[in-house]
Amino acid sequence: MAEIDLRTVTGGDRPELRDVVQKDLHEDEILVNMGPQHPSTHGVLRVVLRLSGETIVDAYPDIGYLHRGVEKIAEGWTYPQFIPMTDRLDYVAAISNELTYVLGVEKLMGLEVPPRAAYIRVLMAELQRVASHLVWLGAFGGDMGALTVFLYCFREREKILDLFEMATGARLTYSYMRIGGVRNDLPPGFVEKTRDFIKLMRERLKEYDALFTGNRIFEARTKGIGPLSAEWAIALSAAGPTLRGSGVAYDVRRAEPYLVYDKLDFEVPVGKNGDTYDRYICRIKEMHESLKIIEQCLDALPDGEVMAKVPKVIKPPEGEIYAMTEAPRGATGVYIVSNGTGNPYRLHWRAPTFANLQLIPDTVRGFKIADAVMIMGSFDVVLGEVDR
Amino acid sequence: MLSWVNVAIFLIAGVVVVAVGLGMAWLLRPSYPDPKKLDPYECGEVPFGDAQVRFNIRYYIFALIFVVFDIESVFIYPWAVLFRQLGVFGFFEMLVFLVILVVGLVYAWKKKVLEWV
Amino acid sequence: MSADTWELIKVEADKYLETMKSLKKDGLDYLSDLTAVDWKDKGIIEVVVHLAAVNPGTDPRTGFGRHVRVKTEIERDRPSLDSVTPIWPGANWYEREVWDLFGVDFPGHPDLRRIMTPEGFTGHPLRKDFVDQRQKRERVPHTR
Amino acid sequence: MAALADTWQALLDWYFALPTAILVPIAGLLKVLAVFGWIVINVLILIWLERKFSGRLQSRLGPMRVGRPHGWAQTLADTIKLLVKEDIIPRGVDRWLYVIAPAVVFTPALLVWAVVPFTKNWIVSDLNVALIYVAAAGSLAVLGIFMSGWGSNNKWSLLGAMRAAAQIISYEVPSVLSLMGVVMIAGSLSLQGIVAAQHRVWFIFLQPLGFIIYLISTMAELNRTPFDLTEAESELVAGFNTEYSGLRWAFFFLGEYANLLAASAIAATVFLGGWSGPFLPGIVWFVLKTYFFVILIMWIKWTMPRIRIDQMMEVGWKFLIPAALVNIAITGLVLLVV
Amino acid sequence: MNTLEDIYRSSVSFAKGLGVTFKNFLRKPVTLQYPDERPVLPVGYRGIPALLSDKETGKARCTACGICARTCPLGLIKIDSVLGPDKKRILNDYTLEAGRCMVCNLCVESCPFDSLVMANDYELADYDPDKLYFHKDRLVELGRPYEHSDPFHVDEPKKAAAEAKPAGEAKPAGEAKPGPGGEGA
Repeated sequence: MAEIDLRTVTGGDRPELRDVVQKDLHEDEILVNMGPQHPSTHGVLRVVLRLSGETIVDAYPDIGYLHRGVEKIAEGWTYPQFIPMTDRLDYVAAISNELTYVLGVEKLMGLEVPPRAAYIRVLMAELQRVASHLVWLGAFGGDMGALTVFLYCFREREKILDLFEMATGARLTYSYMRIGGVRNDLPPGFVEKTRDFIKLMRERLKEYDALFTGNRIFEARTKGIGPLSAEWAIALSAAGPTLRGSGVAYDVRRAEPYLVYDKLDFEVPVGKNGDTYDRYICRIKEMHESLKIIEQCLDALPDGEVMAKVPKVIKPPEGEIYAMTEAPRGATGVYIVSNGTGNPYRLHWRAPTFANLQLIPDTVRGFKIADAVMIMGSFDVVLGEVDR
Repeated sequence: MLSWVNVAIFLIAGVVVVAVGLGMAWLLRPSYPDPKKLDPYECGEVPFGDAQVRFNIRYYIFALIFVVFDIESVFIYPWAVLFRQLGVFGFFEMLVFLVILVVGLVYAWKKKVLEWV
Repeated sequence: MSADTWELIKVEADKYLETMKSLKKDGLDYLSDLTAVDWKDKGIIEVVVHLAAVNPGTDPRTGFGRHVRVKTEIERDRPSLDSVTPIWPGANWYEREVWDLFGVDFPGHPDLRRIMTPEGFTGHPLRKDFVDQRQKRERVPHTR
Repeated sequence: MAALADTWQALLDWYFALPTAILVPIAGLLKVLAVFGWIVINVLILIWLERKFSGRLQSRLGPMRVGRPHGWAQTLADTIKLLVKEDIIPRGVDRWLYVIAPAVVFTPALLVWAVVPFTKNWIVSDLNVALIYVAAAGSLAVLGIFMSGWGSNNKWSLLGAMRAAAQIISYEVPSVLSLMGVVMIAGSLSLQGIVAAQHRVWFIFLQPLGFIIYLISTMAELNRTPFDLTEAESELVAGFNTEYSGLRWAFFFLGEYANLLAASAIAATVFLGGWSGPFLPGIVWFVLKTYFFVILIMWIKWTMPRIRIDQMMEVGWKFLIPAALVNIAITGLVLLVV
Repeated sequence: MNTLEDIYRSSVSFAKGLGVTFKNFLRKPVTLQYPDERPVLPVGYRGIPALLSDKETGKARCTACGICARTCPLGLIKIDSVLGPDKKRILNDYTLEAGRCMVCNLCVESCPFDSLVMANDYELADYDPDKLYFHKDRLVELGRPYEHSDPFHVDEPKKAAAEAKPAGEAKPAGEAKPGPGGEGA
């Protein structure tokens, strides 16, 4: 097969962002780069804003500043080697990523995890959800200038990280899930400590409520801001609380239960208007639900092994798989194509915030800069998984 | 008049403090010039055009309304000081003045001038 | 673990748009994922779309609708496939990503630009024969 | 010992024998120096206090390392750091505006102190139009902020400056109007006169509505959360002072705290009876009341989320100004009836 | 009267918020003054991979099989060995590029001879990047306080005893003697 000139395939004369944003610029409009170095884009997201006064005429998100080529890296690594890499995708919810990936590989291999491992996985994933939502809530408060909430949330998140550290040995990039189970059993004292934490967390959630929910300024800043209709949310592939805030009760834990979620009792909170406030309420309620799930897991935690019998060298049979889980930010998916060797032939990561970022132009149009910050904050963007 | 002398001294002293401070900094600080450092900050990207642009006309309307109300308050101050001497007549006179102003405010309100763009 | 639950539909490139439209009409309103696989040895690029129904539907197990995987094979040398962005607006960035990383052209896409790689980048990194032609940067010597 | 006392007496005699034209400026200068010392020390304390206080509110410790115990020397260390920082004047700035803006922001914060009564006798100059003077001096800072924002050649600064201008002029009106009730009761614009008028009951009790309006609009003029829109770091990066660094930036910062202190002192004087109070000396009362306001404003700052600019304008024009006018009317009616 | 209600509700919510911050003002700060105070690290904390050594001889247990080097996703482990007289490999040097190590634990898990451990040292920064290539001696030194690579290592006799007990009484797994390093670095 002849080498083709890639440049002719690309049609290298596609417009660049700079040309796109400067098209038909009205004379009293200004163009501003918001990001990649901006306090409230939560990473290296760049949004070019077209402003008239302080009102946003249009917004052009630009991503890729954190692109590491993870999907290409995966092709050169063995299946177990990629587990630590998944931690670095959505680094705020590393466990959820690991879970998605190992579920994918297990499905590909037809592997069954022991019940204890399944419960531990759910337990960890839900703890991670609380931790991740706390980061979001804190950052959301920070976007609004309420820096105190930020520190409160991180204070509580530290407790969860302590739990993770106890169980996995690390605080952020856990490398805990293994193909066939989890790396080690829960350490002694973990269950009690988790129960204490749940009690504490429920109290603290009330405090956050007092600071935000019902606060006149908070309501004025969030209610009716960045509304997203259910139809539009579905059409634009929104995910997670952003989708559910618009009233679509789509949760992978319900729609396609994995692990033991079908045995657990929890609710899928949904919003009504799809505005920033609804997305906030959804996440707050999700934290409550997660605490409920964690309690159930602790109660039902069976004895037994935490690792299934797996071959020394993992070589899934030829085939393909698309596994989804409900990560804190929404439905995370991994598409793995195996050609029977020890390395994935192709691995694609479906990141929930990648889809959510597409919503930015449609939701911020017509609002003020301050609103745009809140709206982007309410999508809970983590650029690590967007750019991959 | 003499009491204003102190105020003048204050003003001069304030300027001197700033000047001395900046002068000291000028003597003490290092200088490692680099053209990259002189870029205006626009979140790490190359800025789009110049920042000194035309703004929306509606910003200026705030200033106009402000002038109206600030002058109003200058009128009210002497009245307030002498309120007790002026009595009922003074009170109602000022009330009429305020009502006229409020009518202006309501007009601006209804015309949506008081909305930020 | 349960096996793959996604229903597989293979379509020809020229029937792709038509099939997608009818699938959307069937209630598969949520485009979960759109990506591609480069089969260099076979000389094709396979575009893989995962569709789901988010509204409660007919699946007896979960009460949700069906999940469908649509696969289309296109030529590797002149990869081009109709865009589904007019059907699912959410496909916009996914198609841009496939364009950027595989070089698949999507006629009908409103704004097909590179998304991950920087401005002025040439080549499509996720192709199996991609070679990074950029200059290797020297490791900056350590200074204190 | 006696000789020393004699010398002192002689010095005083000589001093008071000087002609008035020389005497007044010298006395003024001494007073000014004393007040300057007070401001500088207090601003240093305030910056440290805010960091410690906000730290405790947030379950943190705040500065602990520089100067033990409790990092008392942190502000000094920061000052030195800012002093020896490289100065960068970005490309394309309006040089004159850019350079003098910090001075224009900082100086008015000092000017207010010319009329604040520390005790019965301790006042730099008891102007008979003190309240108007305070309002005038307080609103000068907006000029500096606008100069910095426009001069910086930075879009975030420009937006911050536009906000600052609109915000401060919008809240100037209610803050001035809210003091009118006090003036009507006291019948004087002099701060000493207002303190004297409160010897029986503080104006906070006679003018609760006026007090609340004053507090809100003062916080807005001080650019403190929930009204810190001109800086609004999550929206405008750092607003008008985005392009500033080193000592130029420090003057904005110092000006902010000097303003906070001044506004608290004015509030304490006008609404809490200033230096007057039983048992303790006047200066102690004055400091206590001033710091009460300082802490209150900090507490609110570290609790509230930030309001949006259009909501802020709405609150100012559609709520505070009408409320202040109503307050004047009510005060007038009550005074006429009583 | 909507406005009045609004004002009332706002005031109540503001007062509630101020109350929360005040409550937190009274709480003890959670700050850990790091270099003065140190965190208590849990058992199994992952600091850096280190070599376990034999208690008696003090020599590294590593047999230079090279599985860890193959497992490492980033390929940071280099093993330098020679073939000994009895056809056994003798470890000359074992190099870990600590500056890039992401402490994923995969090397420790892969080791078939229980000779790697995650030491919980974390203050390993250096001014010179070249010093971040940890060699055998340093790694052995780091691994000195540890006996097993598995932090929740159950002593064999104890494990047997636990299994001998009736099934109903069996404690949930994880009731193990705290491994080495629990005391903190």
